[in-house]
Amino acid sequence: MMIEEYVREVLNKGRRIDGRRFDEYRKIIVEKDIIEKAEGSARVKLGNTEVIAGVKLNVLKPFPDTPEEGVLIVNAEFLPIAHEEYEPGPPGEDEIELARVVDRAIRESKAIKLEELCIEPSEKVWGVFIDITVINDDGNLMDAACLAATAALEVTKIPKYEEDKIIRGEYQGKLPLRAKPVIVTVAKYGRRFLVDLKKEEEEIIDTKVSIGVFDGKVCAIQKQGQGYISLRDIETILELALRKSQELKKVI
Amino acid sequence: MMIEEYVREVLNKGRRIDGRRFDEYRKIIVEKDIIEKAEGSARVKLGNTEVIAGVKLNVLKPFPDTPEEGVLIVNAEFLPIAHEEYEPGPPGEDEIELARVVDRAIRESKAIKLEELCIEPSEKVWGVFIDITVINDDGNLMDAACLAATAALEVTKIPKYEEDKIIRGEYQGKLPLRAKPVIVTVAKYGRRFLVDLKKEEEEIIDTKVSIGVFDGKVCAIQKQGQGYISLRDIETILELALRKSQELKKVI
Amino acid sequence: MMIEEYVREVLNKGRRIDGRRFDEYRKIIVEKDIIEKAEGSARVKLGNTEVIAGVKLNVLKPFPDTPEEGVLIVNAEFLPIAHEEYEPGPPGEDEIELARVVDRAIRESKAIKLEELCIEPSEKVWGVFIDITVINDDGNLMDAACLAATAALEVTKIPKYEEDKIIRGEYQGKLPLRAKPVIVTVAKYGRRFLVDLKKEEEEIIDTKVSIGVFDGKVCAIQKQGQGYISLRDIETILELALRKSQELKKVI
Amino acid sequence: MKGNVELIIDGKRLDGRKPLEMREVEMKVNVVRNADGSAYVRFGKTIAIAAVYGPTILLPKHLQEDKLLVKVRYSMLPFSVDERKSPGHDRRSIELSKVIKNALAPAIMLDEYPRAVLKVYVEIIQADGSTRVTGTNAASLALAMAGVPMKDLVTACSVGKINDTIVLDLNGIEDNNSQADMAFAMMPSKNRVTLWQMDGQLTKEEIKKMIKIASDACKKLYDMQKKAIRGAFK
Amino acid sequence: MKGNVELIIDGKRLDGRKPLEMREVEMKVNVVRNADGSAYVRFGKTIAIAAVYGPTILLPKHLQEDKLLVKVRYSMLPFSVDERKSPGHDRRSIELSKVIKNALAPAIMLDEYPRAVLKVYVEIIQADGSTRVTGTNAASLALAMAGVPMKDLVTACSVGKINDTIVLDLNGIEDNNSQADMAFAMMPSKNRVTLWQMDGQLTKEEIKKMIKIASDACKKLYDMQKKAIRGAFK
Amino acid sequence: MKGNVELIIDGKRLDGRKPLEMREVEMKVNVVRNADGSAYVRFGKTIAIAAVYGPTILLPKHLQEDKLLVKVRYSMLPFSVDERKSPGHDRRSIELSKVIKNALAPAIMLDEYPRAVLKVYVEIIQADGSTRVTGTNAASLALAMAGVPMKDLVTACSVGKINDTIVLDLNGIEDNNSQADMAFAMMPSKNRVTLWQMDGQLTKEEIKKMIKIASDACKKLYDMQKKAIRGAFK
Repeated sequence: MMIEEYVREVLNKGRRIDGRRFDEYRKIIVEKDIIEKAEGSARVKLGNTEVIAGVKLNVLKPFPDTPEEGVLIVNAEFLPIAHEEYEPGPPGEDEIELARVVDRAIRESKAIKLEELCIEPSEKVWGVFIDITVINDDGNLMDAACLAATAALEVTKIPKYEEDKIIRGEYQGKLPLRAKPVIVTVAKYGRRFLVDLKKEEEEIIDTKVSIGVFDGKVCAIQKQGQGYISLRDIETILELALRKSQELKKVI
Repeated sequence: MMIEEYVREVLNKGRRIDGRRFDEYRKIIVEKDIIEKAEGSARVKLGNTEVIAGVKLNVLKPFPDTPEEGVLIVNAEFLPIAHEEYEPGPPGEDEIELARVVDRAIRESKAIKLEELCIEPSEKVWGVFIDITVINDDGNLMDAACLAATAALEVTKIPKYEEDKIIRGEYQGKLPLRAKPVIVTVAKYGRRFLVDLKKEEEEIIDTKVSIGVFDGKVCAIQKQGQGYISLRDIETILELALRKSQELKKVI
Repeated sequence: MMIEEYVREVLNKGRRIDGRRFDEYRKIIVEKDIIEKAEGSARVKLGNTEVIAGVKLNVLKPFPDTPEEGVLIVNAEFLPIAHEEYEPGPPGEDEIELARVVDRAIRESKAIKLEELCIEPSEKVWGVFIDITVINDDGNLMDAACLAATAALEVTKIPKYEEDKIIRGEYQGKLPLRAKPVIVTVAKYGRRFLVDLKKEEEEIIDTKVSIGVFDGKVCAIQKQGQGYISLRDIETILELALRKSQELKKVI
Repeated sequence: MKGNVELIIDGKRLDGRKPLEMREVEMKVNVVRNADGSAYVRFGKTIAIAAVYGPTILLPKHLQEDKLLVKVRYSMLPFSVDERKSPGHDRRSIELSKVIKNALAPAIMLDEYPRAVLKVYVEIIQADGSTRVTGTNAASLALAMAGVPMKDLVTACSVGKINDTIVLDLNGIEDNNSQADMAFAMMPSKNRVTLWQMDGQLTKEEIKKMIKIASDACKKLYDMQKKAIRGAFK
Repeated sequence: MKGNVELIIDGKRLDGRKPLEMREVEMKVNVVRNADGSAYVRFGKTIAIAAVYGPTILLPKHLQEDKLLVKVRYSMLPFSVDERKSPGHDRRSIELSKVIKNALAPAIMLDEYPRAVLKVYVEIIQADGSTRVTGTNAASLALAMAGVPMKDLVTACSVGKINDTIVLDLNGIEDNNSQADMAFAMMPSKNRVTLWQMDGQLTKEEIKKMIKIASDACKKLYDMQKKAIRGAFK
Repeated sequence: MKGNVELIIDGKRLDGRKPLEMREVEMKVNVVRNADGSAYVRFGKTIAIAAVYGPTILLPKHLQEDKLLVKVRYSMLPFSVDERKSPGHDRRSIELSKVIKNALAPAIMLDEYPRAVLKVYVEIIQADGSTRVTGTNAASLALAMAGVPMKDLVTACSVGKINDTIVLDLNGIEDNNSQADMAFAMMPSKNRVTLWQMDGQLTKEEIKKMIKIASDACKKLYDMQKKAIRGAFK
């Protein structure tokens, strides 16, 4: 309780507990290609929040309605190491929501040229598995997760495929990409709009909107939390998200 | 407790809480073809008990021992909306028992001409999925469920199947049927036999026998509850079930 | 508590509660071919501990890296009848550990000539399923389980396979075997080493090492329990296990 | 594939509607007798039933919070869709349950029921697009009928972009082939937005335009909701 | 397919039995040392072991009722059948567990153990038809050996119709090809029927005839059960 | 297949090591900010992160014991291996979690925390052989950093037999093609062995030789562990 009151007090005074401006991200560190066994990978640190995304490619049967397109699967796991309240077990609603919103940002921006991932129409296409694992949760997992996923895709290579077999460790080229989507999550506290909440801030702020952005366009929106925004907030939120997305794009 | 005592008192006086005779069903309403997306469907109301059955057809591989026969699958779900004690989750023993007894009544009466549902021997047959969903539980789900299933089968159509694809929404004809099985559940309270228990009656009566009937023959029997019947009750129960089955058949 | 203290007291005096020597097994009874429906089976009693192993053969697709070899699958279930603390449900860590250690003893000793179980390379091989079921647990399940598995394998026959079908109940010959692995579990209490613990002894002794042995060689080791052994105990344990393995081999 | 299917011909959608026309909407309350509150909402062929049980004391005790815990479960019946959906909660249902919970919670006076739980179940009887908003409307009505104290009703609709045209209330085929689709819910009397989801590609200006259309539509639906409630007390 | 296989040739069943002849029956008690009561029952090749643990206090407290809670779990071992059955409780096992519970409960003096739970486990070691009735007989013996106060033993058998002939005690091939099969259990000394299941096609008259055959058979099995119990106390 | 692959050529292993040479080892502590203690250990390409939460009171009460309950969970990240591993605890992970728990428990002063629980999580970030021993080393460091009272650190390594040669610290290809591989852990200052697993074929003499190699290696690793801990307090 004490911490929650302190966070509120600081916010009410127009400041944040770590001294940042309301529209300021924590220090972002992106490291790519950190897992040799993955076809692509990246670690993202947003302050103390740490997320690793790994991309694995596998040969799959395509969906019947898109017989010549690769398949994208995004999965998220909040590892039990990442926070004392995380327990092992099947994915919870927060993990599923995070994975599905990142999935939409990547899918709707057409970030991956899935149409170039066909091996044999109706029979074999590449499946792109993006696994997002949270190593330490100090808030704003959504933005960190999308950064990590996009950064990992940037360095993903397609394995060689010969005589119906994947040759792991040897590659035929890069994964063909079209866009670099990022997600900016804008929170509302009183009449103020914040980005990049720390965990302590998330405990007391229950209204957030995640906006997926690429090339100046919006590709995903997800309002979160048990609060509401006003109709007139919508433009403010969109503008803030579009502005901050420029910054995020640069760090990838 | 108060309600249970009241129900007992009324029964002991030879009456029922809603004024019905012991061998009288509540008002039965059957509506067919209520779900356009299903190949067949029906809603049954037995007083305040409401059940919807939907039939979907799919192309399946047949069982190896019946390579030229369609496949019947019956499933039941007591939706959490239907009663305050129902929780979401995997099917419980009551749901499974209900589904399996209705399955037997349909299967053993050979209600569906499964032998006419072969598309390609050993490779492709029609699978008939009957899903029974309980919308409101005010007792006697077994009889309501079988009525709904049989009524839904009555209006079930087989989709067109062309070039290895099901064309949903277009049909090649009706599902071929042979019989209209119904289930009559007879309960025993003291020396009396009752049909169509309300939920409050089910709370205090723990001996029931469900009898599946078609064309004057018996096709399924399931004694339920932690009570017993006497050997000499068997004839009485069978006669009551056979008699009431005539009524039920008429409403389908 | 009382029982635990008593067991300790007796052990501290250099004796065991049933009067056995520290390196003495209880009476072992092995009965083979007790389940006609199984391709091989055996019941093992180690005193009051009772285990039944059944072997079923099925035709499977081989693993891609061993396209001409049969497949071994070992599974263990502590039936809820076997002890008041066993509950039905998915296998727990003890069941999984037991199955995996027995699996290793059989696999690493190359007890089954898996290379002779190929029907059609890359397509069809025999899968050997060994199911170990504990009927009564009075301690030392590991040794009893391996005895039962090895004994069941000894009498396992391969079903006839004609026109892509297994003909159950008719056989083409015996399962080709190479070795008869056994497991000897050595426990440490104070400075003493014991074999074949009774359940009451297991409650107070938390250091055990299971040693898989065949033809005088070691094929599996698994230290168990929350205790430790000293470096210098290793030779003693190995020697005791090798010595007792001779006895066990004889009873199969 | 999205965007390649012709969905608007001569200014009319495939089901004959104009771009900003809703499907026929039907609303009924008290459709599940056992529930504390319930409602049926139909948007064209999309049918949702919602039922509310509670608030009741939350057990075991150590899970109690100092405000009402709202549990929402959205699911689709097996026969509600073209290809039979096997029962059980999939990832999509889990996400939508959360989204609907977050759409309803801002309208509920949570502080009035400490240590209690409220169960809201949304069953999609038939699915032809816009199921989450149809279900949200039904759930909001069910809450009101259950007498749960609320700041306002929650009213929801969908809006999307098909064949470069902005349309209201997407049906199934439009949803599957849209360039963008947006789910939206608000407390209409206060202009408070409680559900906002989008996938597709849109500019900021397009979004603003769609929000205007959606909020106008919600106000009409709001009147229908109020009428359905009043009808129950006539 | 049912009814097409020749199962009776020259008045004899495939295993040489006459229509109303039971297979060899074997009954043993106290076969599981750890259990409070246990029994082994064999009908031909069908083998069941049952074990009882309890009654013990039911925890946590809020689940307690004012009478004994009986839990029954029927399952088949993986190697008990021709095609290996993977472990775990399938729908058939869940139904049969309930049916056996309802067969045993009427004989148990449930009121004597408020707030308690009794666990009854039935394991089918080998399955060749009539497993639920074999298991019920074993469970009844196990209850008696555990000292659970009972009004009577519960005795069970199967009866069926194959090749238009009524037969007692179906084996596996008869079960799979029967025109009808009925599982039946009773408290023999009181003519109380506690398990009654049927699937197939039968007239009322056939059912009456089968019930007579089953109840007569149960009385013979009842004597064997009592003998098995007495043997344990010799 | 085991033993057929040429893994040692001209006295050198495929990655250039001599038989008794370890891969490059890296150890870091406090790598997970939220945890009470954490560590990162890398053996060549095998990377493990361990984190410890607790001890905290175990709830609900009836599960409490008179000493500390240690829970260990070992798992491999989906992208840590060549073929993506789908998330969830498989049989191998369940066994290894138990084995690692039994490796750590003897070093922990369990009696000091009655009624409490300690959670130890081991995540394999990348797997190239010897993951369980790499994870054990990380877990032991994490315990120390969490301030859990211990009798000694636990130090682990693997030793195996490939191409008839005994080697230290198996990598992935060696593990998959070994004639025998052994996992080993000890409390180095007391010569107490807490983890000992082997599969393959070995004589007693070979085992003794391997134990000597493993325990010597553990003593070197022990120094590295202590250095990593000291580094954190500099």
